[in-house]
Amino acid sequence: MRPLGLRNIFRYLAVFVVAVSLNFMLPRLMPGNPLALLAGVDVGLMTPAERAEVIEAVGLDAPLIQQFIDYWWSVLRLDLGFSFRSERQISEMIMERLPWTLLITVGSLAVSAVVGIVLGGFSAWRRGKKSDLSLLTGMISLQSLPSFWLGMLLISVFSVQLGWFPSFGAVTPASDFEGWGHIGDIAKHAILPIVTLTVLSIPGVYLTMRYAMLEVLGSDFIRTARAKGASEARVLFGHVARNAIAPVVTFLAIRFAFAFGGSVIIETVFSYPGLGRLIFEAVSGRDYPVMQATFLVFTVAVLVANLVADLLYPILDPRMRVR
Amino acid sequence: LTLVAAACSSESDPTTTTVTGGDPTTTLAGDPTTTTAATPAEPVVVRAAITGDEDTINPYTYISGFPGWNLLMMQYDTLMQLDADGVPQPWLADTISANGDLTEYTLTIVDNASWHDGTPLTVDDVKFSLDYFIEKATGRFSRDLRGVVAIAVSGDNGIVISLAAPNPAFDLVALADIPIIPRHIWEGIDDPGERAFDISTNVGSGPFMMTEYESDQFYRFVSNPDYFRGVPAVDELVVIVFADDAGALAAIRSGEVDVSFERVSPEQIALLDAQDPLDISQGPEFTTQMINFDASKAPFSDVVVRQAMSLAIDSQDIVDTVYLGAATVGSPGWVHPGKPAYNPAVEATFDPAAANALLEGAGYIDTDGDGIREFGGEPMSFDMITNSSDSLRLRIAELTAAMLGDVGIEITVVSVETATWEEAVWPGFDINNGRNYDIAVWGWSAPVQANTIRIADLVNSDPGIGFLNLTGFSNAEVDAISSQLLTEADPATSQQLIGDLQVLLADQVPFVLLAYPDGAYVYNSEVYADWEFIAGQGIVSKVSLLPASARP
Amino acid sequence: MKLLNRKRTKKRSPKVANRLGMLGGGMVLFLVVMAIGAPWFAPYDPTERVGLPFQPPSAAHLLGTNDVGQDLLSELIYGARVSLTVGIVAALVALVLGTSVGVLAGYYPKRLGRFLMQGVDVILILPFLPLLIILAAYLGRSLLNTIVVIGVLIWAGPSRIIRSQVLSLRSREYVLASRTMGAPDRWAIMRHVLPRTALLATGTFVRAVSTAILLEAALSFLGLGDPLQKSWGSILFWAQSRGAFLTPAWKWWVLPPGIMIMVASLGFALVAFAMEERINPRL
Amino acid sequence: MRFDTPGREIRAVNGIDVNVGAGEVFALVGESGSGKSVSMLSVMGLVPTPPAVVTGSILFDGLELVGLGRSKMNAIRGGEIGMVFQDPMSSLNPVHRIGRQIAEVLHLHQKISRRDAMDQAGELLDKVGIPNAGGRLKDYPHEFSGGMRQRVMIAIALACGPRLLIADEPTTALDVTVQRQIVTLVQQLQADLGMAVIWITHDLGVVAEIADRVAVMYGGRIVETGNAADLYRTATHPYTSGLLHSIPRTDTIRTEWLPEIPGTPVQLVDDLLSCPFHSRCPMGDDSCVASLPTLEASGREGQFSACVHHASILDGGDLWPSLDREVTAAVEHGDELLVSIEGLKVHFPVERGGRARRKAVVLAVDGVDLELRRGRTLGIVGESGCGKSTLGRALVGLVEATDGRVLIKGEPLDTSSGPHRRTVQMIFQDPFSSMNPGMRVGDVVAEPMRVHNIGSADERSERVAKLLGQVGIPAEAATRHPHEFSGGQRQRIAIARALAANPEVIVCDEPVSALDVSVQAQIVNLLHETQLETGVSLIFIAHDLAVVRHISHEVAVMYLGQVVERAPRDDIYETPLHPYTKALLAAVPVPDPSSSIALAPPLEGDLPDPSDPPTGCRFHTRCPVAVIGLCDEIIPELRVVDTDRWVACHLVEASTDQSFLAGEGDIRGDLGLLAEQGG
Ligand SMILES: Nc1ncnc2c1ncn2[C@@H]1O[C@H](COP(=O)(O)OP(=O)(O)OP(=O)(O)O)[C@@H](O)[C@H]1O
Ligand SMILES: Nc1ncnc2c1ncn2[C@@H]1O[C@H](COP(=O)(O)OP(=O)(O)OP(=O)(O)O)[C@@H](O)[C@H]1O
Ligand SMILES: [Mg+2]
Ligand SMILES: [Mg+2]
Repeated sequence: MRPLGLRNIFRYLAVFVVAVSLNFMLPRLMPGNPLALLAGVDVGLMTPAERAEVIEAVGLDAPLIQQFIDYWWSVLRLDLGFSFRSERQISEMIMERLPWTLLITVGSLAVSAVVGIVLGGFSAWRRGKKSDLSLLTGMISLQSLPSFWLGMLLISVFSVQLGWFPSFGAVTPASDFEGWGHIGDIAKHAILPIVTLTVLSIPGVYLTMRYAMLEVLGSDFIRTARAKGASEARVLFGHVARNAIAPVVTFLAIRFAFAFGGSVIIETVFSYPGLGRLIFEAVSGRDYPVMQATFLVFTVAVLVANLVADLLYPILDPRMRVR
Repeated sequence: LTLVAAACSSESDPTTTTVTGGDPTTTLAGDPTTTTAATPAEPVVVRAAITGDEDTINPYTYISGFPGWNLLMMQYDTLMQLDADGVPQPWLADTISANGDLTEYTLTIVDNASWHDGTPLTVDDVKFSLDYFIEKATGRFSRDLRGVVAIAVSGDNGIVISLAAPNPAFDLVALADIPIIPRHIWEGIDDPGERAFDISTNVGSGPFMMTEYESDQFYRFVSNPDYFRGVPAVDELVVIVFADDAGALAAIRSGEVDVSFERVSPEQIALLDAQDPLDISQGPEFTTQMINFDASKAPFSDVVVRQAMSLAIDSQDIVDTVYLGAATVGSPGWVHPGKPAYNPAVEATFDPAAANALLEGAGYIDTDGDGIREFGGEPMSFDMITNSSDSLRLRIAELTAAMLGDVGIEITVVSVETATWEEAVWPGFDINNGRNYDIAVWGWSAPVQANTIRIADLVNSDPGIGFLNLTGFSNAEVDAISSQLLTEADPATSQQLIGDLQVLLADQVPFVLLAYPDGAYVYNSEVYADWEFIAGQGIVSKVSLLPASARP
Repeated sequence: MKLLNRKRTKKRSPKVANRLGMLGGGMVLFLVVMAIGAPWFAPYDPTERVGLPFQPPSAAHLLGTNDVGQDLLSELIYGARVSLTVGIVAALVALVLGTSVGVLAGYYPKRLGRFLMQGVDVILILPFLPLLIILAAYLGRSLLNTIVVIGVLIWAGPSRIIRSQVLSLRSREYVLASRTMGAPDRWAIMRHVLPRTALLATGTFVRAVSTAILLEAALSFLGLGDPLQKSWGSILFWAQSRGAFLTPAWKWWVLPPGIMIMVASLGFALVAFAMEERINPRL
Repeated sequence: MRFDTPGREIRAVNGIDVNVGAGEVFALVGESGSGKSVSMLSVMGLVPTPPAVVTGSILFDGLELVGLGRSKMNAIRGGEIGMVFQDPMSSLNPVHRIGRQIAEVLHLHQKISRRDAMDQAGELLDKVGIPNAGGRLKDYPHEFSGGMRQRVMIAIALACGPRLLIADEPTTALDVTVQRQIVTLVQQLQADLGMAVIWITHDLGVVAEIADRVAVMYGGRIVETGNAADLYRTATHPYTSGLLHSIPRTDTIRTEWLPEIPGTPVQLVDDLLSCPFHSRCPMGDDSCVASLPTLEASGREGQFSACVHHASILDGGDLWPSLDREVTAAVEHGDELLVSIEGLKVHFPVERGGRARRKAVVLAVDGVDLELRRGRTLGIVGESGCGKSTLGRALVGLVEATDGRVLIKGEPLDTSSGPHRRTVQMIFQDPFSSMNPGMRVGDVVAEPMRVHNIGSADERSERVAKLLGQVGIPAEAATRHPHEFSGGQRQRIAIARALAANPEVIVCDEPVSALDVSVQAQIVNLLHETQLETGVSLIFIAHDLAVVRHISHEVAVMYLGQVVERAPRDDIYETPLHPYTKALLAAVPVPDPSSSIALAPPLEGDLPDPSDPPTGCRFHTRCPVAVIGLCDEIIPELRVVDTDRWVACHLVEASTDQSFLAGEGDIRGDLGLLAEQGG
């Protein structure tokens, strides 16, 4: 599909530049005054001098172009600045949040990759049969589930009604779990968000796998494999699956990007302390620096996912290799 | 419409429904041995929910007035402490006296208080704290001390604070608000604006010490066994940060937390109360919900229009429908009916027929028959701007829009980001910047109302005095009375002035006050039940966590 | 000199896809009827307070009432209007943008096409939901803004699909033939390329409707839509903000709008699926 | 066998009986869709059931293959029967190494260690003539050319020493030069290993070279079978006879008109009750319709024909006479120079590789000078990728010239829309994609007139009707859609469209190579007739030298973007000068088993990479007579060697009496001799 050439590197650079610039412009174009976040709820009781001081302290008084240059400079230095709201180092906040988002996105991706590939393969193998069709219909239906609604239902049923899983957070707050207990605790908290994300990811993987398999199944070299006397299983696993995996991997990268972005909704529903919640809070609180930094992290994560797919592609498909 | 929700029953007792344990008069402060020996049982651990992180809780880094300040005060003490009725009582200062014209306050400091690190708390710390806040501005605390001209230590534990002008509310605004900080820790810190403070600098004198903090996750407070008012009734307080109310609510229902420091929204009150072992503590608070309009421009500059709007809006309906009864109907004179300064002669009236008559009489007539009145050729169609993140406000907007529509004023509800909404109503948080709205749903937090004489802030047309006059309201008579009120030292005169002003405001309608929502808090009574509802403040205070004997 | 060994491609009628498409079409039809006939089907005016707040289902209110006493069933029925409008109009925006860009980029693959696709790539790679949220927050809450934001963000995918078809159409011999006749590009695009992409474009359009409906619901739910518009997403927003999903009310307040969203999105998705199968049978 | 596809049933194969003896080379011939592939695929159990329904019996060495169990069938496939498919580009698994793909079949059928399997794979590769076989085991298919991939496929098919090899059009996708290599290879291997071979093809020339016995299929049935030599000499089925007469050849005397088989091939959807060929058959009468003819012994021993009239067909020459069309030549072809191409270059920048992104340039056309006079036909031949199509496209302005120019009647080609656009029209290869499937035939034909705003709507439809009549399509077809027509009919419509703008030159890019053999002649004749009638000049691009010979007045041979030889038709076919032309001609199989005398060995190797052509003479890497030090260093000029003859070769002197430029038979011999020195 696309060997990693200079063109792609340009593409990544272009995306990066656009994202960073967008990142800078968007929050500033938004109406609203960030002052409230700097001084807390009592901003109305501050004198104008106090306000000016605060604005100056965070550099909001500089000309826009200066702010833009400063912004680029700090991005390049990986200095994401301080949050208006909590006055903390943003990189620190992000590093705190990132693992949680990664946990649920990667976790759900892993599960959905396995389940999706297996089901997709099964469906392609049984193409046109009843089991294929019901799976296919089921998957298209799953795709139409609103994610937040699914999350709400899961909380209603499994947390509130049944009390099996906690309904919020990533760990039991202030608990003293050690070792396995701690891991178990994390797992218990991650299960519902992961289930939600997984349910939403599976259909895509499934459909991609199924289509890729069908495409491969119809190709000439499969007939060659059969003509060699290869058994059905060998044809499926040795030839079809191996060829179908490249598009699936690409899809997984895209899906990762999507799930990562989708964490905004899931983490809001589950009060999960990840990046998605951070950006949502930052957007509603007009916390410019956090918003910018988080969006940037999202972009970089998506870029990395795509890059990984680009790098994996030639490994999976030798036609893409550089001679 | 007569909608009365189940929770209305609690209205019969407007102050509090919480059982306050023991008899407050029996035990005196300063006897730490009385409660400890008797209970060797399980440590009491209370897990509390808040929404939104408050950062490291010290006087320079906490974030919100509520519950941030309240959490701050778990670790620190004020010179005075509000009692259940919201009246300041002696605390770190055991005597407080003021001179006749209320410009000089003399205090003596208790001698048994000490810092968490064991250092005794002295009058020097008090003076240091006040000086420090004046010098190193924090916003809230330095503002509290705005009128202070001199602070002098007198004797071993006496301190005299002199004010430039009379300030009848100094005890409430400053003495019960400012945390006393340890001199030996803070004197070395030049720039508190730097984020130099972490848990290690959080040395206070309060009943709790913060021992652990995970950003956006939780705070852990452990009790201070050497607390000068007695050993706290709760051994450990874990404050858990939630993304939103719904998460907090889910957690309390599932037993994952024991109390929520967030107000329970009205629809949940009956539901939660019905669930065992959850209980609700409910009482009046001083937050307000109101309709603002730009009274500086037509047609709102016409008092008739404002009066008509006030008559057209059924505040009782809003209390019943939106708050399901868990609110007090707004007084058109601004002052909460639970306050001593309240003038009972002022009452909200709902009379759309009268409103229509007023408008007709003043020439606001629907000439083209589309159901919308015109003024100066323009239809009376306005945007009502509201804050989208507050669903109750959205509903209020929806309801009032319909009510105003019934008297021929067409309202389109526009819901926007909090920041956009603030920017429109209060650009740059400075009324000198003017206003960019027609009508808005607005509300003030409790402190604005806490001190009744500060009504001038809201209605005086001089921006220096009425710096919260967001509606651009101006009336000479109101200006005169409100200015006088600010410096009036005589309580009786002051009371009279406030009473008159309320009548005046009810007639002039600088804004339409809809309701004072009640505070309602849910807690798990099996874990800890002794919550104290402080009028206007709710249950989130250290008082709730102290044994009855140690409470003010 | 490959001999075109063409298996004269028979139009295989994808029976199953057709059946699924019919099912989807049925769902869509149901919703359209519901949207158009809302005033007749709905027992009450959804903006009118017709009962006590927070009522469980009763004979008078089959799905109970919401937090201010509006009839939930009526809200649900009227919700079809907003959801379908947003879905269809946003998809139309995406269709127009996506088709124009796709056709131009496909027909002029060199400089213009490369430039356009570079832009599409950038849009595709930007984190979608965060961007959507930021944009929605920036533009403010109104139905129009919701439509614009969704439309502007979802056209890139379809434009890519359309471009690749145009690329292949462009080198189809009948397009070449018209060029050798001296037909201007406009001619080739309008007569040969656009009509041939119509089916594909319709397919991606229908899929875009499905996506847009889901996105509208998500935005409304997050409070970034107009909460006073009676859309399914905003019903859920109210359910969430008034804690309904933690109470028994989730059965009548949370479940039905979610199901409606799913039905709407699924209906269009099935139709799109059937159309895609028709273009490129894979069953 | 039939296919139960949704919507309708397709009777793909309708009762065929075939016996193939051990060690025999059996050829199955027939047009596209006649059921050749599916009948042989069903031997391997490779037709998907459903939708296919296979009935009857297939015995392999006494073993019934129809309904045989999976594992038993797997043992036969690849082990007892090997198969080679048509498209070598897609028949190998792109993600597995060549070595592994060969070793896989060994593993499947023999207990053998991984290492031995690899060794054996290496040997096999060597055996099928892949240079440096051992080193290439680790390569992937995409690193091989088409011809080499087909060799790999053969290696796979032969790995386990099968007793039967089924080759399904193994050379159709390849160039004639490579086809010759593959045919020779299979012949050799068959001789060495002694297995039976079933060779499926539509090319009667290849059959003549390789087959012992032949079966001809039509409409899913075998219409004639017999020994190759007999069948070619005396066909006893009108269809066979028609095919043999209608294909243009390089070895016989050219006739003005090709005999043609009228009508279009059948597609069967119903049970056959009568002879499927009768509607196209000159002998068709009521007796053909009365019943379905079965195979009956006819003519010589072992020859069977399914024609009720087989007894009366002994000489096809009468059955399919050369047409003698009376055409009133509208325009006298003169000497007016219509098109002249001067130093034309078309280079395509392409991207190769990734990290070290090399900006490569494909030299598709690299310095071509040609001219075309009014009413004449210029044929252009050459291997795939030599730039024929690009040249054609440059003439109509579909690609831009990098250098050089094209003059139309002395004026430089104006690619913007205008008169030149009308002067030069083009006919494309693929009749299926050359018409917008959404348009009606009338609109298709009228398109050039509408583009140029010629005439009113009425005038246009009048002219459409006339044009359709001219190309032999009924006028009422104007309201129908292209998909309702067969390939040959569509090509007629395409010709009508090209004529609509009254062009003076038509560029025909492989106009018949996608058509069934029986239809090719119709189109060739039509083009010829059109030329005579309208005086239009043709540029006829094809890879099939025989077709080019039939229609051209002058032929240019291209190699790697350059013209290596250009001469009047008869000169080039009778006395080719350039070694490449000779090799090309030598590689064309002749549909006559008896003429296959001492064939020259095939041209070695594949076409070099057009973005990195060899130095000096571009052909020197494959040239059997190349002189090292001359040919690989100095670029030969295209120069005049005789009247109207141009050659670009150092070794051709300006006179024609060179010893190795003698008769045709000798050329082959000479090349053979010279090959030993040059190789
Ligand atoms: N999988 C299939 N489904 C439906 N019809 C098929 C299928 N495979 C082949 N056919 C039909 O069966 C008939 C015979 O096909 P077959 O491939 O045997 O022809 P062929 O003689 O090999 O032609 P060609 O020269 O084009 O390869 C054709 O009409 C074809 O359309
Ligand atoms: N648009 C293009 N971009 C890049 N390379 C091209 C392009 N068109 C043709 N080529 C290359 O130019 C060379 C000549 O192609 P062309 O199609 O003219 O060959 P041809 O002789 O017509 O071959 P065939 O018989 O296969 O049609 C080939 O190597 C081909 O890959
Ligand atoms: Mg075939
Ligand atoms: Mg070509």
